[in-house]
Amino acid sequence: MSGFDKVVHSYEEALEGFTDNMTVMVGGFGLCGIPEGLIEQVYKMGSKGLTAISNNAGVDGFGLGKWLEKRQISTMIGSYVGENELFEKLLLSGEMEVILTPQGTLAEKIRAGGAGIPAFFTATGFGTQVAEGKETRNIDGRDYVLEPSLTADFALIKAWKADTMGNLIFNKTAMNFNPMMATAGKITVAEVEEIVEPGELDPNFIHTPGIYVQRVIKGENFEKRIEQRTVRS
Amino acid sequence: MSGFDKVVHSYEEALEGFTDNMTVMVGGFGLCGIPEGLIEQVYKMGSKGLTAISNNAGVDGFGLGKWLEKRQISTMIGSYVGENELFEKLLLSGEMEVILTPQGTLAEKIRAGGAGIPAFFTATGFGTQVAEGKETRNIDGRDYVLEPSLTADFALIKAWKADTMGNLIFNKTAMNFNPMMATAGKITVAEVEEIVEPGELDPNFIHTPGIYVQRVIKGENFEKRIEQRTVRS
Amino acid sequence: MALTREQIAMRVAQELEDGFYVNLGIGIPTLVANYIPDGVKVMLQSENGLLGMGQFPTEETIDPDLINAGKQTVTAVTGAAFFSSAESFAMIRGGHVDLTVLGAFEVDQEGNIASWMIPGKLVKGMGGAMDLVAGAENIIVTMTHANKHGVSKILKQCTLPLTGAKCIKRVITELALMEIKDGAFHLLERAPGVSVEEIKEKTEADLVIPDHVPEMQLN
Amino acid sequence: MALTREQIAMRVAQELEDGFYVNLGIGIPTLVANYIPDGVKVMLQSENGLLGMGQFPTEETIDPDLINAGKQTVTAVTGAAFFSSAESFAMIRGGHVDLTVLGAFEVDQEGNIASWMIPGKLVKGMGGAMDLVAGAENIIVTMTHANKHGVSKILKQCTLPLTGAKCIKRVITELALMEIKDGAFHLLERAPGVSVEEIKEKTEADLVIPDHVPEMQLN
Repeated sequence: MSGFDKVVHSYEEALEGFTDNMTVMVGGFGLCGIPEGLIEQVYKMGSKGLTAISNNAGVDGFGLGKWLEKRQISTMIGSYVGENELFEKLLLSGEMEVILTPQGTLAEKIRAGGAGIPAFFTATGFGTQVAEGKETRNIDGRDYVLEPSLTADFALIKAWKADTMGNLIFNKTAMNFNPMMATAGKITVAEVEEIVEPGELDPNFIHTPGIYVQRVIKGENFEKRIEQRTVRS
Repeated sequence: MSGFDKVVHSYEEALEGFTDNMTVMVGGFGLCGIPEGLIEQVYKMGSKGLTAISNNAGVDGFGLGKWLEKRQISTMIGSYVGENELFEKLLLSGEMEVILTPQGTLAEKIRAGGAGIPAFFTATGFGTQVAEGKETRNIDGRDYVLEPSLTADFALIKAWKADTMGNLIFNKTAMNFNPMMATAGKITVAEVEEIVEPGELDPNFIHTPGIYVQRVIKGENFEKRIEQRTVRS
Repeated sequence: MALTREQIAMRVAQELEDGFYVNLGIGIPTLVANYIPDGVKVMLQSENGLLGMGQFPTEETIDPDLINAGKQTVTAVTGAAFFSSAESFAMIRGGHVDLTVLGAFEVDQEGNIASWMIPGKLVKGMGGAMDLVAGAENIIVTMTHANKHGVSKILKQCTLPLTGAKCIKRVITELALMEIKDGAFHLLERAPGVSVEEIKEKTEADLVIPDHVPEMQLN
Repeated sequence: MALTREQIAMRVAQELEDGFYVNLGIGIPTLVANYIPDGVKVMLQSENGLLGMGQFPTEETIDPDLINAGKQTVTAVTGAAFFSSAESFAMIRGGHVDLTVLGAFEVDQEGNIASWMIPGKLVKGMGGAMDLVAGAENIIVTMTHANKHGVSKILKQCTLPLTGAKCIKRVITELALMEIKDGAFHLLERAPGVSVEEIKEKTEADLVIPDHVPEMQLN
């Protein structure tokens, strides 16, 4: 199916058209389920002035932490800084604009962007800094904040398996933000562990239908670094 | 897991607490994926004054068509009347209040109800009767309508398989409205074709996590009537 | 000669591009699937929750759990996916479907469309039509140019309750292919053997007619 | 004697009911999982996309694709489900989680909670905490009653940026279990051997003290 073959064979091709000053979503929660090779490629390209939308910004020296090193991000939209020292430093110094967004609101803003919902009300963040400058409204006795949706020029996501038509499945908690981001990118690029033929994924259990995915690339070397290695004692 | 065993063994038990004048969501699209036994039980109970939320109202004499026969529904919220003559008659005569809602808006209103989103903007219906009396707003050059969410006292849904903890999977297009309704009912009852032990459904491919489901019943005799039997010539 | 239903579908099918995700409404739009050009692959979306709708089943493979938005039993092609109605309309509303083809009672020169009710006479409900017209960038309306009494359905202003406002850009009837822009219908093509005069006569709306109006090529 | 972290977790665990879906935050809340009473089964929700979080893995079963909201490697119990973050917060925001336990820097007698930043000093980000406090009907905050300089964190009014407004009803510290209602903290239980006087002294907020304040039962 010519028109539906989404597979690309190099990271260059996967990121064709990606330029400075774009808005880019990057899947993952912490270092779990991040598109490692695509992140590395943007790092190599040295693109600047990016607005990055991602729950976290990786760790120092890995994941989006690398973009921070090169000061590639001018605006970061995420929910958690955590122990990423460089992120915290850039935030506190004001060198990088940071729009901290509650995790659930972030997930919903991205889903809304992909689903053609320009804005929605949520109770999350009412009465906090998050609601400052935003419309609020009391509906049936509860207070809510109006949150606009998010979309991006590129969504860089990580899936477990893809078929060549871009149908995706994710593995366990490596799913996280990836399915919503797939829907919200003008160009969605999925880096996957395995590419199979159409029909090999059960149509009843597709997490992300191929309509949302423009390019698929098989990742070369997933490091899958673990942030908090905890084992039973 | 005592507290998580959601299985009930009779339709009476499945509908315990269901009373007149309640709001009830009923899954299905046409006659595909409807909870046949639960619908029959409400018919038998003769509950009156119901607000029914369902894409269609079955056909004459089957599915929600039976509730229409007994005039059990005082308000119907759905998207399609189609060829259901009694539905059309009750609508035109004003004997039953009908709130016709675009199918995608209906699906999203139900999802929003389950997800704690009290209202959202959508372009669907702007400039039509659907928008009358509703707040509208121009956002980034497009016109949108504000739509409030929907919830229900009971959601009666149909799934393919459940485990005893209420995790559900659906079959093909019999999924339709069922997953969203599962999230939006104060009490969600799933009528299923097969009940399996926890662990038998792959946790990576659960359509509806058990947290949304209060009761599970194995359907006795699914008729699965076909509305438009079409075959290749 | 006015086009047959099949010929309208043939002409619509020429608008399909390789790799398009397409939603086909009930009626003539459904027939479009029979005329997909060689070398063009499309995936059909059915708004009840299927991407990759296939042909009708055989008696042996009929499955009550596998229907399309017209409630007809269908099949799924290789590479298909099933999903909920919320996901399906997220696709539609979010503009992910490349082309939508649907029928109408009336369209007007502002791009308004009426297709879901005739007050006091007929209430079918809008189903997914309002979402489809609001969500798609690219919509083709297929309809008859006039009713059986010769009354035009290509209007200055719709008289029936609207399905969508200012959303239609392209209309194909048994007589003509027209584009709506700048508050008028623009006649782009005429059915083979149909005169510009006849189209003009059956069009109540403002109709912009270029010097040369080519005949449709139906192959 | 002030409670240890483990004892706070033990007391919280007494609030669990059979069949509860529970979200446990990072820190002391995580320890609650170790003290679930006999005969009580709960399912732990981890907001990154897991319902049915199990214990930590062994070295052999460790899986980088299976972590909790604290980014720790975990396992999934029988009957678990994985899902997206949007689905996860639909559960939380929609009020489907029966109980949320989380830590805080400060709480006040209006039910406000501050837990995510100390201006100029510490910015961790709110992560899912704002959603959790907005979404749960039933929230228990575990925290220390005062900082190491003895300055109370149980306040008339929070001084730090809020995580949520008017949402907290129950607080368990190393000294006391308190309920917030009608604009005041109500002392319900004290840690074994801790005097009402000490609690009063370390509480800046208005504190309603009944005639009899029972000691916590930690078994």
